[in-house]
Amino acid sequence: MSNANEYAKPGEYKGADLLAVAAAREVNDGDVVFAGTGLPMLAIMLAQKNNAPNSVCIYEAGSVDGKPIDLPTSVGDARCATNASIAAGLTEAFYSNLHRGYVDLAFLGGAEIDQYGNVNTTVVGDYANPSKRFTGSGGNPDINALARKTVFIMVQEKRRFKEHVDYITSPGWMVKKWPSGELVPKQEVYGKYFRGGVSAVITNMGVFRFDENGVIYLDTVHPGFTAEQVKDNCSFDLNISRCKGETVPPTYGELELLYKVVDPEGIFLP
Amino acid sequence: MSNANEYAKPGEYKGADLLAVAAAREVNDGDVVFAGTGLPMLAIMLAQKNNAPNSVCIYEAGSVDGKPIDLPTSVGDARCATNASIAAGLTEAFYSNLHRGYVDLAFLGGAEIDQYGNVNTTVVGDYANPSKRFTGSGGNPDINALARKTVFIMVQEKRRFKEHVDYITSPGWMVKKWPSGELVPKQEVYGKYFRGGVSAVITNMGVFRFDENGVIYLDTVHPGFTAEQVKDNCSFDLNISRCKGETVPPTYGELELLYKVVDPEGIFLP
Amino acid sequence: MAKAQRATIQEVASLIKDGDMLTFSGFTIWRRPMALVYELVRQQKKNLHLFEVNGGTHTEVLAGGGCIGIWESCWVGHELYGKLGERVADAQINKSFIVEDYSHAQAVARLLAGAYGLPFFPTACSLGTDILNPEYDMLKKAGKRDGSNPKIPKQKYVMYEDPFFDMGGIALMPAANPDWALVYAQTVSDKGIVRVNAQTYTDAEAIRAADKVIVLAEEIVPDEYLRREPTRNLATDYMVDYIVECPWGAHPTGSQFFYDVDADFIRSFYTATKSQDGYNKWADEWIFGVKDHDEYLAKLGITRLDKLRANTMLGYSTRVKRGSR
Amino acid sequence: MAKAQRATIQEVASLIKDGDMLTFSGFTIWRRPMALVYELVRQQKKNLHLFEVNGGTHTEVLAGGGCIGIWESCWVGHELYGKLGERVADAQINKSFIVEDYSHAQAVARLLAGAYGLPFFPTACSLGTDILNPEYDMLKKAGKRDGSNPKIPKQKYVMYEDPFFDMGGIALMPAANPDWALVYAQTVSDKGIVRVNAQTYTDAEAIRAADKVIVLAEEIVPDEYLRREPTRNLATDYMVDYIVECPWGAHPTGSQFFYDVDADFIRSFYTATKSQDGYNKWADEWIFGVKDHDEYLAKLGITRLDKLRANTMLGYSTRVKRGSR
Repeated sequence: MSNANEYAKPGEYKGADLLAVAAAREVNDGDVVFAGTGLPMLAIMLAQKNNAPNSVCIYEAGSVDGKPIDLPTSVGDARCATNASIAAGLTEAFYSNLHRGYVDLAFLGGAEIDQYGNVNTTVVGDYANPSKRFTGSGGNPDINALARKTVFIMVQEKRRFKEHVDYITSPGWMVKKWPSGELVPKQEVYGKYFRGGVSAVITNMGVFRFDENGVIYLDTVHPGFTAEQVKDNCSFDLNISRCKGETVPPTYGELELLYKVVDPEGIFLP
Repeated sequence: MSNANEYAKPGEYKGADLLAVAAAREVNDGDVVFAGTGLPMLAIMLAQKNNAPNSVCIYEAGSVDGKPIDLPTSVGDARCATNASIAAGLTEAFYSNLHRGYVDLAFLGGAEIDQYGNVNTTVVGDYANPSKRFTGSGGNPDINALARKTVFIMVQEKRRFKEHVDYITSPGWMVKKWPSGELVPKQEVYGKYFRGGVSAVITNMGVFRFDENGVIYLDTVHPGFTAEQVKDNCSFDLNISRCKGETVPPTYGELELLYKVVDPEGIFLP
Repeated sequence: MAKAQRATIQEVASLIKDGDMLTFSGFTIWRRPMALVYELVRQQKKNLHLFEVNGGTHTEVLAGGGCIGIWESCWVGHELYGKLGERVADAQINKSFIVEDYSHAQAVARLLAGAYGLPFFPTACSLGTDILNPEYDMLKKAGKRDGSNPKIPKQKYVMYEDPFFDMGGIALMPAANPDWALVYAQTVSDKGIVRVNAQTYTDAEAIRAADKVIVLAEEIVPDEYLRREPTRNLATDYMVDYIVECPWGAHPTGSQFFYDVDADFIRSFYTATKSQDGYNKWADEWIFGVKDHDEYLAKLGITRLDKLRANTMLGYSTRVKRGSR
Repeated sequence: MAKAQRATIQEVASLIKDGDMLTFSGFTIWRRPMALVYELVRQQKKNLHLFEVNGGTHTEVLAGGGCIGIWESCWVGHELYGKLGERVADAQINKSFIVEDYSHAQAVARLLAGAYGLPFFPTACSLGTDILNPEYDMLKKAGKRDGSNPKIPKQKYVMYEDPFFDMGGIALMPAANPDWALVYAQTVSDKGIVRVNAQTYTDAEAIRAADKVIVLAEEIVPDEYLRREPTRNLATDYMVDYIVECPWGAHPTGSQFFYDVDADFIRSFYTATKSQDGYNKWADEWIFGVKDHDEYLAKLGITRLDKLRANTMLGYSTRVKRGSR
């Protein structure tokens, strides 16, 4: 393609496309990436075929460094083990790899998030008397807890971006210290197991990062949106003062990879 | 063989032959046996070909239920894995099998033993200033600790049968409770992990068992020896009052199996 | 020694008593013992205590069937084919059974401890979260941590300070030793040696942790064949109590190198079971409406099943339409 | 990502510094990285801290060579071919290096903790023995448990009362995370994927527990070939730092499906090394007397090596005379 490196214009790509592309750009070449189900799988496969060919992907069901011929639809999919270096089980993924410290980047989704990057995928309301049940934690908090960096991929909605989430499923920069439950810096709870934390949150409207105090701020806004619009879609007072401009849109080459190579069947990208 | 079930006469078999035969008879059909290197391997293979065809053998290097074509010379031998149901590693043997509670019978050797069945395979003299170093524990104390029954196979010598061993490598019926080091019943130290203990000691002179107080006594004396001779080969006051007579000698069939089928190369039986 | 008995689905299901603690093979929508799970609903088991590393379609089948009393796990849903576990969600909201949440790696820690015969297993995973909130210990709230049930630990977890390297506080997770592991495996030998293809998930741990093990297998093969490659076997015969030969026994979940996940079937199950009434109608058709697994397969039909059949080289189906293109 | 570099025995040996903590692949006299062990003696390494699940001929080679400062393990000998580890025994008796005894399963517990990134691992094995005698904690006696060496835990073990099921006291064993794992494997890929044949011993745990990993392999094969059966691989490429293609690299220890243990060689080593003088003479001939592994093999000669070659079906040699008949 002659124009592979040219940027697509607003209207030429969907929100999910930019979500996947922006997420893929967070992967450094050579990273050991532990990815969750859904868009993270799409993004890591794009990264491997584009900007991070030497990155490695671990899925919690037990496949290490698979090279799927066909896009897996979940982390336990038979397709995850195609041409893998190891096909074992959860003990291999969670303990021999994650807990031992091999994982550079956690690539995860979330239902709700707060200003410290704490994510909720468990319940809405009081856990003892919930009004809604999500799927539950899965490996999200484990992977996020012990990877050196985490990128969350989410849908931007006012009800999903809260000052405090109803239930901390996955730890951000300020977490709960038990038995008191007071919010303390992640380091305080993890001791020498502290390796880092949430580095970016990517939504359909923008890219968010965290300041020195572990508080979220808008880093770039996606083309077609304004920082104010993003702020209006958070139920806390989002810091947009550090927004450095627009998110770099997908290139035609990236879109071609996404639709022709990574997800030709239209599984995550209808 | 017509006379396969007839008993061989003194002079027609060696001490090691009776040692192996008497040990093999301790195996119940269907037992899961965890065997150590040396004569125990000979004995379990004899048992499997004779009185306990459905018994299973685990070796600590990671083979489960191997059916060796050729006699292994040690528990890590390639031959141990022939036709095994599992060939894995030490974690499988020690934790998934032994610690989990699948092992019925531990089949082990020892250098020194005391009246409570405590075995020493580590040092002679004070550990901090030893006069001799043996090989060390290996898996002996682990297997003996958590199997439901243990049979020790040893050489009978006065210096090897002591009132107290210099170092308790492998636990008998009265073991040390730390930090004090006082001798207490095994149950007291093992709590709900207590599953049994040493049930028999077989030497080249006799078969020993343990009374209600966990004290060793002579159960049968091998043909050609007297109970007094056995007593003379112990440095403690051996109880021979419960000796119920002579150990049943090997049959010609058992000897045939030992020399023609189990150890035709003359590895343990020159 | 080998002790595994051949049995039918109905026979093994009848051995499971109300209130028993169960765990399962597989991962979300892969290698679940579905034929047996359906039969548990058919036999109307009650008050089952599920401990599972992760849930899936089978969990929803049991939840909707009113079989569950306690569910200890970390996740339930149908992956891409149904984003929530609606029957479990309803139960938690309406308190019709007890839901005890752990994280995925914490649940693995509990099963590993059980498999190794250890009282607990340490993990630094998911510290600082509400999963460890003492107020959210639902079994304790229900008064079930008094030691009267040997399958329920006296505490949900215990924090312990590392005395060796000053790593800090780490969580000790209590062992899980279910009464039963209900396992689906691609291959089992006539004596009970178990082999699975591709990822092993937590199947080896589930088999060792459980007191009794039932294995549904796609095929039963002569023992000597599995002994030719012992490094490929997952469990030995004396770890298995019952074996059932049950082709397509994992449907609608997938079985590597035999068949793929039946996405349409799970999608329609999810849609149908958003309400309990919907579940009841679905169950009337697919569980109570068929006498046994053979009728279930006949109802599905060969055309549908053949579409799911795995490509022998790839291990999954290349005939199913998975997406919009 | 794959990071494994191709190197020579001399190069990898030169990376290991005096005082480094080492562990090894294999089991007693099987799959030991002997060619590298000989080179460590040739390069006269000093004060090495060995943590090994079990010892063997390689331990004796290093002990006699004066390379060891601390030996933490549970067993040393040559199996049927030499009933004691005389060089280690002498060292313990003469206090020329520190010997710290654990049981076999306790040593596995320490390596498992290291492999899983846990501070400790619980075990009920070998309770009530002198292995746990506080008076026999030799590293403590030597003042080495003060926390100044991050590779030496502050305590040999800690007893902990089970808070969940009242099982009683269980021993917590500190993690072992050596600086180096010196591994011999039958096969490694050109990118670093590791595969071994037959029993895996504690090789997977040693690779994961160590900070850096050197793999000597009988053969280096194209990466794609090992990826065709990922369930058979022991470790992935990013766990390995250096790979060395070294045929017969485990001699005189055995390598399943390549060659058997060289019983005569080990027997004569044992006989020769009952005294330090004897060891020195032996080393002059077999270590210092040969420039490198090629000269070592040339000295052994093809006739001897061919006798050891494994039968391709059985995986061990049917040509060696093992017993008296």
